[in-house]
Amino acid sequence: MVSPVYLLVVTIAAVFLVPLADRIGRSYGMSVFYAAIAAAAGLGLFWFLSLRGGAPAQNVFIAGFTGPYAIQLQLGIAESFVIVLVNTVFLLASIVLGGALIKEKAYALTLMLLMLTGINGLVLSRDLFNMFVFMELLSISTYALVAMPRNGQAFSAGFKYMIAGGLASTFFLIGTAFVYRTAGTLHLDYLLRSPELLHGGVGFAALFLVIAALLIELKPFPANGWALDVYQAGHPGVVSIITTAGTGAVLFVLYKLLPLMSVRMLQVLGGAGIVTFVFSNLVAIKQENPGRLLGYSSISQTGLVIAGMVFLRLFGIREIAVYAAVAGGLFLNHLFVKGLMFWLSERVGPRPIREWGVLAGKPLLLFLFGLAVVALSGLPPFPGFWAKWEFLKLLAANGYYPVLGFILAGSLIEVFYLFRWLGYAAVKEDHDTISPAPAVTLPMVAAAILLLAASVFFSGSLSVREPLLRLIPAAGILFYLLEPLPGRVKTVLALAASGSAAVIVLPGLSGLHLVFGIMLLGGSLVQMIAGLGSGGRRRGIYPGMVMMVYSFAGLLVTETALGFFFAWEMMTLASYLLILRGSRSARTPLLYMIFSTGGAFLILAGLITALPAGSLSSAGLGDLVFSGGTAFYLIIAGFLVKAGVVGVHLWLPGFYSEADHDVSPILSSALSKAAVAGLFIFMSLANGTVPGSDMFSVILGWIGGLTAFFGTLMAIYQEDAKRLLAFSSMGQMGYIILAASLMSTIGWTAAIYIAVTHLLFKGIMFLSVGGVVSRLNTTNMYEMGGMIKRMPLSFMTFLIGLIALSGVPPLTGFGGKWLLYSALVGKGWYMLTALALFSSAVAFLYCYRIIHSVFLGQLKTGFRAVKEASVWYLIPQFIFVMLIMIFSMVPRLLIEPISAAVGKLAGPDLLWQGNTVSHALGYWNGTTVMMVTMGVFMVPLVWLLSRVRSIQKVKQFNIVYAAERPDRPETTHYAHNFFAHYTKALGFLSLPLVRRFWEGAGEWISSIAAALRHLYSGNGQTYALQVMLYITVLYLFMR
Amino acid sequence: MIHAVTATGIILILTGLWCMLTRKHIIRIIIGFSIIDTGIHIMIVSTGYIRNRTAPILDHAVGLQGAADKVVDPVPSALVLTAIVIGLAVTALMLSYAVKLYRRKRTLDINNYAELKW
Amino acid sequence: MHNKETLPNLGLPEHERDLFCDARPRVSKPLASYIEKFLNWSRANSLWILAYGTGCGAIELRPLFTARFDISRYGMAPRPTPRQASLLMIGGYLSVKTLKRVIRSYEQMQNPKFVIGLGSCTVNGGMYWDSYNTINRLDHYLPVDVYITGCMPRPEAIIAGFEQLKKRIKDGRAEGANQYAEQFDWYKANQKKIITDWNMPDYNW
Amino acid sequence: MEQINELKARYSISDSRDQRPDLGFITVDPGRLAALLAELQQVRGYTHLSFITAVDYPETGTFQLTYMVHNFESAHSLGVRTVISRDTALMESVHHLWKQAKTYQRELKEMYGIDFPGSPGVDDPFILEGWQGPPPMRRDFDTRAYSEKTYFPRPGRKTSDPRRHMQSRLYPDYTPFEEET
Amino acid sequence: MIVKALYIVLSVALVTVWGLTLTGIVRKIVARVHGRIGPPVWQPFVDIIKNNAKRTGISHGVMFYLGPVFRIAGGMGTFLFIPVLFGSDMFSNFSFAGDVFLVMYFIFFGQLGMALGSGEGGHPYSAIAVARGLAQMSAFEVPFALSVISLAVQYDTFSVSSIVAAQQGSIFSWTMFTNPLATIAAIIAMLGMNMHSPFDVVIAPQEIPIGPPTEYQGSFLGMLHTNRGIFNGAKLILFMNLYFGGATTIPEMIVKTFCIYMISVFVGVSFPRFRTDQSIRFFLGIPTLIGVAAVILYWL
Repeated sequence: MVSPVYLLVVTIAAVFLVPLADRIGRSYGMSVFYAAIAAAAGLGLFWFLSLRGGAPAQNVFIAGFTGPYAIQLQLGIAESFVIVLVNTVFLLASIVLGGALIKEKAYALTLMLLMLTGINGLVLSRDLFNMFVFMELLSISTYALVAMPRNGQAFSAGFKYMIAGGLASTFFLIGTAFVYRTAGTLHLDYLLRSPELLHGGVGFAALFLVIAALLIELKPFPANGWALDVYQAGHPGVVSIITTAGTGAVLFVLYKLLPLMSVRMLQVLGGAGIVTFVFSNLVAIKQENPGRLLGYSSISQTGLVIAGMVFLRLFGIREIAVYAAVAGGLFLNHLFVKGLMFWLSERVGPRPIREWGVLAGKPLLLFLFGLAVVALSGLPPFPGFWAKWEFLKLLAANGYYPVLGFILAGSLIEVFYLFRWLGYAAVKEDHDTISPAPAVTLPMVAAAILLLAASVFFSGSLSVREPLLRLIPAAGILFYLLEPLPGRVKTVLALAASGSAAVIVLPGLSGLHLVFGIMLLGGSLVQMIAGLGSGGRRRGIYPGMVMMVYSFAGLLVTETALGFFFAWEMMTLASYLLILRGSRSARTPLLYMIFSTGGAFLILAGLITALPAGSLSSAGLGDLVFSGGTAFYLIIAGFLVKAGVVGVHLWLPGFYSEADHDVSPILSSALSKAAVAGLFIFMSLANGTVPGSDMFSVILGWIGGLTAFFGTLMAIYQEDAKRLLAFSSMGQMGYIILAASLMSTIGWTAAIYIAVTHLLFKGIMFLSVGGVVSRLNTTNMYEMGGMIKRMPLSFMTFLIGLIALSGVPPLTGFGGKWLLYSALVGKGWYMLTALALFSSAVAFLYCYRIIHSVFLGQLKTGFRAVKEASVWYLIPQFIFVMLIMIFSMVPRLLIEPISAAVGKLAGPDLLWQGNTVSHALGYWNGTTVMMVTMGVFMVPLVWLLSRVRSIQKVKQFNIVYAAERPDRPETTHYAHNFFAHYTKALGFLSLPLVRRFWEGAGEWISSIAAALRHLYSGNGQTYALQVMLYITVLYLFMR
Repeated sequence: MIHAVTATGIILILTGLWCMLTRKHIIRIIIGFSIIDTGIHIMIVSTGYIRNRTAPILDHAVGLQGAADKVVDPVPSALVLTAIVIGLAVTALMLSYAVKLYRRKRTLDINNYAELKW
Repeated sequence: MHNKETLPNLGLPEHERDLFCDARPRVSKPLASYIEKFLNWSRANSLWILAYGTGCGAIELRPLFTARFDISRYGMAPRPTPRQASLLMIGGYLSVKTLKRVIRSYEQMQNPKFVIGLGSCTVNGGMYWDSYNTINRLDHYLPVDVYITGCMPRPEAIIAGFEQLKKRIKDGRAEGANQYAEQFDWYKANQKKIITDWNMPDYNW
Repeated sequence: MEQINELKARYSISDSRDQRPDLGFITVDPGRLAALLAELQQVRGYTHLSFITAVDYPETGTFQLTYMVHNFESAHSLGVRTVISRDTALMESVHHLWKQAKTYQRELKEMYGIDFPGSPGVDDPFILEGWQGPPPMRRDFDTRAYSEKTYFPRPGRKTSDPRRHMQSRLYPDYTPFEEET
Repeated sequence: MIVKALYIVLSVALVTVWGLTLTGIVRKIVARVHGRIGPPVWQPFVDIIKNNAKRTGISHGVMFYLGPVFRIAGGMGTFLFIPVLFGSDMFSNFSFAGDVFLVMYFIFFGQLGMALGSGEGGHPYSAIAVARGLAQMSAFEVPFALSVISLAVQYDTFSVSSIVAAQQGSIFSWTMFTNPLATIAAIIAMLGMNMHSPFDVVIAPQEIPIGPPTEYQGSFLGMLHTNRGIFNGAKLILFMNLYFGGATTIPEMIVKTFCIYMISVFVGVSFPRFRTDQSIRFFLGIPTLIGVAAVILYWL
């Protein structure tokens, strides 16, 4: 083992060597500079590896004295962990800064080295006064480096920073002095050994001042205006060091002091961290400047790390591994991501976030940015996800539910502004491009790779055991690397990848899991064939697609709660990527992400609440305890959000309709079933164990019924074909939820039956419309018309899908309706039966509207030459049509396996007698119905065919038009505002109340944010006052 | 006596704070900061003071033998020495910032440097 | 379909020709006489009227449906669309502009179809005989089965006309549609002679 | 009428008379017509244009145009007449004063061949689709000749006096009185 | 098998003849009320022969061609899933294949096909009429559904045969007397279903010529007219079975269906036409409340 002194020696020596070498030549100076930092990072790595290998921790007293006379350093596993992280990031940041540093004089390099010395010293030192010295070293070098852009903004920001920093160090010094006075020592180890030394008034005040000073250095809300100015004005490279390495060092000091604090102090400190996390995120939503926005985000992340450490301590946890898992994970995530993002902002230059569309043309940069946003939002597979899971789990286990709620709320706000930003970046607009700069890009790539490596590390150390789950992100990245291949090749590869997943996963499933496995995986696979119909590169589809399919598999395979949530979040992320590519506006993906994340957070909250006591590592889904009820309801609420029930359906129409034409079908038919799958998995897990489930199922039933009704009702007013189908999906999801809420054998059979048929017919309809839209390049129905003449096959499949959807016998749709009504009446829910019947009658309206407006009516002049949709669009449709036909002929083939999978629940079973299925109330023989229908269809058809010779086939304008000739097809096609009279009669039911509610809520939040950020007046003196007041308030709380 | 010194230190700190928080002129703010610094130094020294002992300097007057009983607690003094150096550095840096700021805008009123906000 | 001969539809601009059927009307031979007799009986007893009320005649048609005259007892009924009607009643003078619409309506009716010209104006122009814009003889443009003279004819006269028409139908003499198809070119030439802005297909199916 | 007298001098109104208490006619130069109408509309309260019509005088080689305007407050209608040459048949459009004037002007263009340059859609067919002959309402247009040439007059048609016909049917012995004289 | 096929043919023939005759009778009666003589009772048959005797026809395409086929198949199918006579094997049709929900949904089969066929006709009025018809249908479906649910609650079955069986005995065991509210709601819904005035805005002859079948002629129209007989008959028999105790003999069936049909005729000649939005609001108002009351009454 190398003594930790050398870490300081290397950099201090370089401080002297660099100017000398610089005399010889610029490049020599720079070489020495980089060599020293690299050596520091290397040392850190070496130490970390050997300490992990079991080497003992080291304590070093420079010159043989103990502190404060000499410098005392301690190097344990925690120290080495932080050292390796901060030095690595420092190295990367200095590479980013290279271009700027080379223009400066040599002292800029020495300042950097001093800064690093300060950082490393803070981490290693065990003496309060030593810490003060290192902190001042860090501060002074930072003050100087902040001015590097040499503009007015940088100077004034630097000055404000100095005022606040000066105050902080003043308090630290006073605190140190008082500590010495009361305890007689400044040495941490002594203090820790006898913490009673600091009890009593003065001792408390001393400790308080030290902690307060550290907290000020960590920029707590609202006493942090100066820091934001620095983030905005400083060079992104320098700022990235401040917020990652510098903050990391101070955080570590706080970590070292944790054992000294009383419970009260810990509580207040934790509260300060949470407040910082929530409010910094809140204020960030109004921010347009990337540097400042990143500043807010950094501060919030710091707050979260503080809270993480403090709460762990509060819960009496001493295992360093847990700290590493929670605070370490959060910090590591923040470190690399924030570094990456600041460097990226350097790369993009001074543009407000709305203009980050320049990234759209740069796949690598966009990928890095996306990675950073995802990681920062705490989505899997990044360390932040695992750390948050562990943290929240501990919070829940200790009953800190409000804190949990605040963290989730703050995270949701964070997701909002980060993904909004990503949306700006992903939408290509005609902006100027940015020039290449490998010196900035390389560190970013390095940070990304390190982040991914850390993800693997964290996921391995935690409880995801199912190898398939690891494959989800891996598959995404693999397909990202395959992006340069032609689209069709990628489709085939994606089919192979997904197919193999299905082949591997399906045999291992049984019961409901198998049914949903076949639906999700099989449904996606068949519909992916349509991808072969589109040429070109099709960038950005397949990573998401494959990730989504693997997430489906993961959801079904996983047996742990964490694994389930991991797969769920991966699925959300994958589908977000899919919609991000296709959507026309940034609004849709953002809405989707917010609602999905909100739903996911509800599920998360439920899962961790339901975790059995004492299960720190992987708890199986089967072990979850739902006896309290709350957990179960939270989870179900989460799935309902994902299913898009009325009230939270805002994201739904855009999401299902705006993706690519071959992706929308999968989203709408298969992905929507993931929520159903989750609902069923958890309802069967909890069946019978949840108190008050009668009331629950009634409420769920009404939610389902109203969703069915309003989804259907809104569908009839849509002008956009895909939006109409999207709302129709919402309605069908309502039926499924309604049937599921019955909690009876027939009800669940009905729900899954509807889910299967919905998959089939909605797949057909979306693919068919997608085929049409891909030929016509418009989704407005009134611009279409008469497509039956040009696309007869698409029409045929669409018609079959439509008959199945509307529930008209003899096709499969009727079975679902019959089962549903039977179950509903059997249960005694008559009003819901009537509502469902009304909805299904209203469904005819939009059914006719879409098929008429698209396929019937007048063919438009511009579309007289379009061809039938691509054969690749038709193949999946015909596969589904065949399935529908088979299930229509022999419904038993479908109903029996489903009821077998559902098993025995409340209520009567279905009875079979030949092909007749019956229950206590009614009966249905699908086969006979089909036969009779075909019979009665043939008779008139034969008669008409006998007269076919006398019938002249005419063209579209040969219509009776009050003896006039039609003017143009556009004015002859009745399609726009098709159900105007319905609006007149029932328009009040379709007022956009939900949208107004959410928009109102959004505006309310953003006004709060707008008001809050006026705290940051920009005046250094105000900031100083805020610091003083903050400390006072903190004191009052902690006392 | 010792309390008087401590009190002086505290008064100086408070004066400095008042100065920092109320004066608009940047130089005065820096002066306020200096006053705080001085106050802290005095206070630290006072914490180590033991009545009737001399400064912790090992010269002939104290002698090596039994020095520990003759001098005051040397730790605060050592701290103060370091702190003075650091305070000096910070003050110098602040002044140089003030120069830079003045060159840009020809004003030293801190209210004029609030272009970064929100 | 089985009419290979197509019409040129020169009145339509090039890009609109595909919007209209370009088949010629064809002659449909009556079936064997005893069947045709039965069918003609049904046609005669189920005359569905498309009333083209161009002139004052329209007002004289209304009383036909009232209790006093009640033509529904003959199985006659008004029909709002030419597709379903078998009797075109032209109620008065025809200007060039309305003639165009009448022709379109007539051609949209299906064989067998019958025409009754109502009032003197359809016979010889009536009081508009020397008008610059009113046709004088309907039978130059459409095959007319029965003319009912008068200005205007009373409902009784119209019912008498219906009786006449039914007699013709039952006798198998009301083959106006076939006549129109046989002498299509002559009719078309007459029509086009006066309708100068012919923007329809040559035969409106 | 005092109003008219005021205007008389300024617009060189040549002839003015009251037909009824609520209806008067004045005649004005074609060149001053638009200005006069503008004043009537904007200042004198004649806010409504009832119609524009024309009379053909082949004898004098002129068209007489009448613009009927109405004042709702005084319930007075005023016909403003002007005489234009039949050869040029050109008149200033007043559609900028009353939008509906363009319809009347379109009709006059079709029926009399009077052109109103600048009037929107003035050349579109008004009621005659595809009319190719001379403007049919001009008095020198012989509709009978045109009809006989165009519309297949039914041969054998005689112009017979219904009175004489009925006389001969009802009173075959009666000698017509015209022949007596 | 063959016997069943013969029974089916017989049963369809019966309903066709009776349905068309019923139309003829009603026309005659309405004419007499107007003080007219009216068309002969067999006029509907003549019309059908005449329409099929058209020598030419036009078709706008395959779906247009199939529209009437769908329509008549829907009519016949609906009829075939309803038992005509209680206790008669000959006229039980295929009622074993499904219950009242099957019938309710099979009604849409023909309407959907017809709507599609007329849609391909390309006439804007067809689409307008279908839009109106669908809107109206969605509204009258509510009281009807509530009424059927009420019956299901009352008789504890969805099976039409069982519902008929439960009404046997005396006249007072008919649903009409045991569940008057449900009967009223259903009868009002039937007014909409029959598209007689005041709910005939769908075909609004003067405004949007005849509605969906604007473009249909000749054999197509003949088929539609035939279906009118079958479908009317089927609906009347359904209502008879559900609310008026079914029938055990053909004369009883004829008398009952005639009486039921007369209800909608009486209403039809007495009221002017509703606009679409008015009829939607009408059906969702009082009739729905009656339906709800019917359900609640049997629920409690």
